[in-house]
Amino acid sequence: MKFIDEYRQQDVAKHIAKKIAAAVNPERSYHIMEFCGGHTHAIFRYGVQDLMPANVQYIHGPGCPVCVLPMGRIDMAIQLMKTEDVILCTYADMMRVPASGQESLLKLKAAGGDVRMVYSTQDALNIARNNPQRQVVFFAIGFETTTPPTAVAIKQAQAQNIENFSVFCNHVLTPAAMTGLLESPEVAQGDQVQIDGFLGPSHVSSIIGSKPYEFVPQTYGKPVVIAGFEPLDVMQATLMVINQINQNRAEVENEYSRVVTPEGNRKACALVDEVMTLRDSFEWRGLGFIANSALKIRPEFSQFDAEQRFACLRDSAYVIASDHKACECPSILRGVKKPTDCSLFGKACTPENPMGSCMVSSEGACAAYWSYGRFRDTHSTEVNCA
Amino acid sequence: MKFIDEYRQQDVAKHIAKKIAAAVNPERSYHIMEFCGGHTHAIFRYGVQDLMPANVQYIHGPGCPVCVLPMGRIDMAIQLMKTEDVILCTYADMMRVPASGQESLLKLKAAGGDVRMVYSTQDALNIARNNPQRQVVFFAIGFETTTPPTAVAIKQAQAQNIENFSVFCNHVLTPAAMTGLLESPEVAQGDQVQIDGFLGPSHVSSIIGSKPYEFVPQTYGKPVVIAGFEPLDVMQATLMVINQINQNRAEVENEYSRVVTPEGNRKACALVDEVMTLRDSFEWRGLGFIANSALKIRPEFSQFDAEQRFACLRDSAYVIASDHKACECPSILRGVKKPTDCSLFGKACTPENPMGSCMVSSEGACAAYWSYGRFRDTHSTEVNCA
Amino acid sequence: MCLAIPAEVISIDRDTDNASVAVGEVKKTVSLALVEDVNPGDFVLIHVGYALEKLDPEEAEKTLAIFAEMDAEMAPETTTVEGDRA
Amino acid sequence: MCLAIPAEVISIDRDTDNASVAVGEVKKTVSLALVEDVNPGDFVLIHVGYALEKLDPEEAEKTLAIFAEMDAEMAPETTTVEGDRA
Amino acid sequence: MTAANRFPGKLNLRTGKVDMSHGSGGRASAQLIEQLFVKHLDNPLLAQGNDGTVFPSPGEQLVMSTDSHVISPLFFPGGNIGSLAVHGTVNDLAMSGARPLYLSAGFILEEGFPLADLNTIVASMAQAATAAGVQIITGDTKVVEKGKGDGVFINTAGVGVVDSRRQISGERAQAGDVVIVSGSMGDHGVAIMSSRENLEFETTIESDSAALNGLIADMLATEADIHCLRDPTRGGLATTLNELAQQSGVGIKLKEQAIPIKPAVHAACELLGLDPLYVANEGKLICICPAKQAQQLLAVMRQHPLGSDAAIIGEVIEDPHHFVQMETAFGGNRIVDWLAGEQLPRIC
Amino acid sequence: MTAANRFPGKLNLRTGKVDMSHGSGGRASAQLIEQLFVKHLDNPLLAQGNDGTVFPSPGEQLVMSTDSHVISPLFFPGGNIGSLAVHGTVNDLAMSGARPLYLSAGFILEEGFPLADLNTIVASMAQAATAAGVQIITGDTKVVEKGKGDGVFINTAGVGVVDSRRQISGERAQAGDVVIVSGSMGDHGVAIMSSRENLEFETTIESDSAALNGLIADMLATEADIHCLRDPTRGGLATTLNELAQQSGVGIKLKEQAIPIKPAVHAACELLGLDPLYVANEGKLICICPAKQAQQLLAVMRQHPLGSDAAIIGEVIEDPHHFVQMETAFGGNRIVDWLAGEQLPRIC
Ligand code: SF4
Ligand code: SF4
Ligand SMILES: [Mg+2]
Ligand SMILES: [Mg+2]
Ligand SMILES: [Mg+2]
Ligand SMILES: [Mg+2]
Ligand SMILES: [Mg+2]
Ligand SMILES: [Mg+2]
Ligand SMILES: [Mg+2]
Ligand SMILES: [Mg+2]
Ligand SMILES: [Mg+2]
Ligand SMILES: [Mg+2]
Repeated sequence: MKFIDEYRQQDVAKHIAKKIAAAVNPERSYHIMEFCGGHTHAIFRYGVQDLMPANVQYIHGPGCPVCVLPMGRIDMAIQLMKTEDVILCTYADMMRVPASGQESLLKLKAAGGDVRMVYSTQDALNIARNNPQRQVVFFAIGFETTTPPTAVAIKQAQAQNIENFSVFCNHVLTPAAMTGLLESPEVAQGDQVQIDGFLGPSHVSSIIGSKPYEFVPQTYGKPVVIAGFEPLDVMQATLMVINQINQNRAEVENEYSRVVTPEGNRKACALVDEVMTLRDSFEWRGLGFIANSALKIRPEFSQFDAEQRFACLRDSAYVIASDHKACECPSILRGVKKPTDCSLFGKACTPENPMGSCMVSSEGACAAYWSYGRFRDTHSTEVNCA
Repeated sequence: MKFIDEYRQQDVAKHIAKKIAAAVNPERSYHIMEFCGGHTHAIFRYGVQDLMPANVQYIHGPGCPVCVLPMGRIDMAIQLMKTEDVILCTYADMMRVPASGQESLLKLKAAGGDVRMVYSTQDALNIARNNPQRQVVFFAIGFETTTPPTAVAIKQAQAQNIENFSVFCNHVLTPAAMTGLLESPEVAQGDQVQIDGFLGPSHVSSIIGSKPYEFVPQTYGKPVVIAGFEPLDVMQATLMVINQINQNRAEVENEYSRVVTPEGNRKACALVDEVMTLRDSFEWRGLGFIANSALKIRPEFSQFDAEQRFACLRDSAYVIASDHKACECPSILRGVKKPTDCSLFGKACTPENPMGSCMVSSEGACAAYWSYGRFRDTHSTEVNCA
Repeated sequence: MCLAIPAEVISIDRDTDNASVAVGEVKKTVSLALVEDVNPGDFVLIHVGYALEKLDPEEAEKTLAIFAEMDAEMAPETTTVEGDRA
Repeated sequence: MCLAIPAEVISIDRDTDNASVAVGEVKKTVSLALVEDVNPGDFVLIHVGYALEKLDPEEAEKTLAIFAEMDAEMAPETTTVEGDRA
Repeated sequence: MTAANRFPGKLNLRTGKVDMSHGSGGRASAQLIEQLFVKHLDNPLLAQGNDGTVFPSPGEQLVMSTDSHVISPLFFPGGNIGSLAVHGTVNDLAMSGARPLYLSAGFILEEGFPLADLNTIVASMAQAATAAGVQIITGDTKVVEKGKGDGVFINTAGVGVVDSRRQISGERAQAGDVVIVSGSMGDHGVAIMSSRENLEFETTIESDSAALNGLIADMLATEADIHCLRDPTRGGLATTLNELAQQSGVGIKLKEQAIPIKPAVHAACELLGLDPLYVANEGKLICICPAKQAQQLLAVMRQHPLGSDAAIIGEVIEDPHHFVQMETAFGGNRIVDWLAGEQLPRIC
Repeated sequence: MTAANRFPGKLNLRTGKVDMSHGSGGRASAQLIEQLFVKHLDNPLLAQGNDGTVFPSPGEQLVMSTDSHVISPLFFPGGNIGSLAVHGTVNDLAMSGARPLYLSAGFILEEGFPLADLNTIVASMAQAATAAGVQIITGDTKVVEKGKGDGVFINTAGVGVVDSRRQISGERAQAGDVVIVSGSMGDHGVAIMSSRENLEFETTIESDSAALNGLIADMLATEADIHCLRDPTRGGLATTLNELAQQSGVGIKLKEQAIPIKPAVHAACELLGLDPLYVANEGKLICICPAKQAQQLLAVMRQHPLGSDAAIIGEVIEDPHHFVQMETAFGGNRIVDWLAGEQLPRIC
């Protein structure tokens, strides 16, 4: 497959690995945060870590929309299902995310709730068209990658007058997450977690471009290399971060130039801007409330805003929910802890029975570590196979 | 079981059989129409015919509410299901009755229509209470026996403000049917069908009493004996009819005096009268349109009248539907033909696959004859087992 | 369709106007909305979940007596009343 | 969640603004609502049923060339580009 | 390796519910099998843990049978779908005169079904299997989305061994034979109807669901040349007799008064307008044998707890129409036809 | 007595639909069985028409297996639920090294299901059974109300005969063995997903659903001491290998590049974000045998049409953790874990 297979070649990987081995300064360590879950997944699935020198360490970042959505928002969706006769449409990833009181959308569905997994916002619109007597709510989550398709659906619902369709908007912004992360005490003070540079988002950047990350080198002095999600992209971008570090540079570089431009996709951005606007503040799992970090639907489209349509989704109904006491997701999402630092990892918490969001999506650090990487760790494997 | 077992005793049956044998005049025949399907059923299920002299013949009457409901009314209910998102509740007997175009409520249900079999109007009310967002329509059919429970439900719906409940009223009146029958050309002229006397309705009479039948002897000169549905009741009443015939009497006698009084159940009648009123005219299968032969819901309760609520149930939407060309139900319901006179009987038409309403209810003449009595008839049995 | 059977009233709930009735060994709840002056021990005719009418035990006796009556021309025969199933 | 893959545009339905795209031997219909100036033969990045952006073949070539680039201190080695599955 | 460390955590049998992952074939499926199914059904053959289970052939002549169970409600007076699923196939095997030995069990679970209920059901299966002397040696579990199933459906298939000299078959009834039933008719169906939500009547009747292989073993130990055995399940006595009449090309003449029916079953049928001859049974059998051996057989049957009410209810006659006819208790005659339409849905 | 005169009228296989009476056990049930099921599946054993079917024991050592099939959609490129239901159990029997012989079939039909579709499905079953050399000798049909099923579910259980000296079992894998697959992985699952209403992609991939007993017969005819056979169905190759590793108490080390996967399957998985190692198969097998016999076995497998793409994909190693590990095509290492959650629902 063109534009895929080329970026997974073993011989090229070995070649880049050699270059990295040659580039690193054996006297120091390199702590590189891969921002996205897509990177995390690629690193584990392809075994990229095995090709890295020992002093190059990946730190798993918060770039998994499923992982960062706070429980309070899922609680709201569940509350909606319990109080109103709606069809809730959502992407499959959301089904297993734990909500308060051991609930989840999957359990709600098993108990008879009408939750439908969709592959596209177009599916949700079709469900609304086919069920004119039911309220159909699209539970929208995701970063800038996934936001434009939501905006398109809202515009279509307006144009075609699909009155029973609305969107519960939970779209969030990656640059704001980076700020939140860099401002978090452990990172800002550098005593608990050291980040020497970032692999920047790939598909998010295809929409917003690479420019929005320039504040990272400028304000925080850390290099960012926009990196594709194929394993060679990850390796090459890693090399580029290492080179910046070695050369004491801090700038935004773009390894993923076959898709990402500095400005991004203007049409998509304009569409999002037409339909949505900034929220004053939004809670992120692990990062707390971050100003201007999420989107809501503009008043012009309030007809399709589920938060306007259903009282239980109003801001005033929002209740901050506490994660499972022992779950370390918040720290893991800030790069402060590793999955194996969590006492529940591989015991109470596995992908079959996730206690935290990082164990749900295959892009979550805990899930990736458990499913692909736990042979590296005696501690965790012994739990499984005493 | 008290009041049941006493009326099914073999030794008493033999005793009454002897009295009948002794009573009949061997020079003549006695053609007695059992008005009700309940009688028909008892005659076949218990083998009453076997205990009768050869010159006493039962003629099966139109007293089966399922059998006399014209197809046009079922077509309306099906149309309702197809155009509105309603839950249709009905007694089980209605499910298999053929409608136009090979349809039936059973087929509609199998195709996904929300048809619910109920045992009582109380079940229909409960379904309405439990599905406040759905329209629940009770497809009410039946003679005077079944009408008062419908009236009670409508009164309750009003008292408890169950707004999503309504009734599609198809209740019909037995005395009117008797008139229709006696006025039909074949009976009135007596050349095609001879009726020497009637076994009169039992449970209908428990509500309306025995008085309403007095016009039959008075106007038409034919004896009527109100008869219970137990086999001994049928035999004793048969004897009483024979005695009237032999004595050239024609009056209303009451064999079923343990339940039926001349006046009937005044409370029930008053309730029906409060909620319902006469229709000008109503179609009966086999008897055509008969004036003042059915009930509709009074304007005071129009809120619960499905004919008012749904356009497709209005009188103006009624279309007379033609029965299957070869089906002899109309003639059978007038006593003009016997099931075995129908060319479809036991071939295309069986209880599994009824072509006419008389093959549906176990009280229908065709069904009773097929299921219990066909060993008596070489013609029909050869069809089954060549 | 007009199936209806006699049942004995076991107890009455005056609030709901329902009665618990027994047909042999089987019990069922029915509405008393259509009948008046019903008391435990009475028999009622039940149909589609409603009591339609009370049964009159004396009339029932009379009917049974008529069943058993001898015609002038007939020889006497056993006519004791009993259930057909033990 | 941000899974997106490159696909070749096979044909475009301008009425619905949808395209039939191919990922290897598999075809799928996606919306072109988010992209402009797309033509058959172009590659687009597809995500949740939408084309997100066009791919730039020249930039792709450049990146592959960089992957293959020799560092000063390294010996030459095979770097031909080919699929990993025949 | 024990269950405790093979799976992190334990199946929540108190408040847990079946979800789609339990049917995925993945670790959740394996956990369900180990911590629920195998827990109850454990035996050395099942423990092989392979796709198929190997066992030594029990004899020269074998019998195989299957039944899916889709009963509603799942729990009823006298049993539940689990015990029923064992009895259903054990009995069908036994009706060939076989000794039932091995069962398979296939579960189709609806998403959201409480694990606690499933646990109860599988425990009942285990109990019923032990009581009947059979082993469940292989199984399968599938999960369907909510609204695509009805709690749980259970298929059982079974294998038994039969004496090669035996010839028990529905085609062997002949004029001169008599028809015996092992006990009262309709108990199972009435017990189930009594627990239906929208029927709701009170009765002391319990399902007769039971394994009949013990009773049949006693019957086979007599000299009698049993021609036919069949359990009158769906469609009841009436339909099963019609099947046999059809298969053997004979007529059957019943005496209504001879058919054992419990007063409460009779009453329930009056109440619902049903004919007890069409109501399902699951722990009763019909036996057809030469008239001259009937009394001996009857005596043996009555010695067994499941045959104490056994009775001769009619005789096989010649009839080119293969009718089942009945002399009514009232003194008349009628046909007892096949069940038309449905009596009441889903009783087995 | 022929069908034509036993039942008035004929089953309407053109526009008819399943209704509750077809599951009542009454005449409508009998008609469905005779005019649809027996029409296609007819064989002398099935024709016994009794509750259980009697057959001579085929040998000393027997195998039994069962699977319920709840696939959605019912019809897919390369087959339908009928052929699948035959292959599913034939293959599970064959995985013990057995010769599959007899199947039972249990149908759970949803009210309203088109008889024309049922007819097609049963015809496919008959064809698949004939092709696999097995007979369907006993069956059962139940009908559930609309909304309590999903068109049709089919359970099959089967009996086969195995050479007493054979020992093929999931617990026999040992270090030094190699892992062979008979062909490309994931075809069945991808074919099914491609016909799902809400996934809808176009591919030329057809289900690999097939009976493997012929291929296995050829394998058994070699000298090789086959330790394990298993078909990687639900949960795919990954999950099945984990089962085997667990059961034998070993580790398995795979080479990603050696695993045959068709380009179109690979592409479809990329599109859907799936891992082909977790996608279901129904006409493929995993064989574990000593390394020194592998080439011989492979050569024989490749002679058979169903084994032409057979390949050695890895080896059995000692590992106290019983991990299945894989050297990725990229050059790294990773675990290949059990399937967690569900891949995609209802593929078998
Ligand atoms: S292992 Fe589970 S509980 Fe622990 S941090 Fe990860 S998701 Fe949270
Ligand atoms: S046999 Fe059927 S078609 Fe003929 S009259 Fe009776 S109901 Fe009508
Ligand atoms: Mg069976
Ligand atoms: Mg059975
Ligand atoms: Mg049976
Ligand atoms: Mg299985
Ligand atoms: Mg359900
Ligand atoms: Mg199996
Ligand atoms: Mg299988
Ligand atoms: Mg298998
Ligand atoms: Mg069966
Ligand atoms: Mg369905």
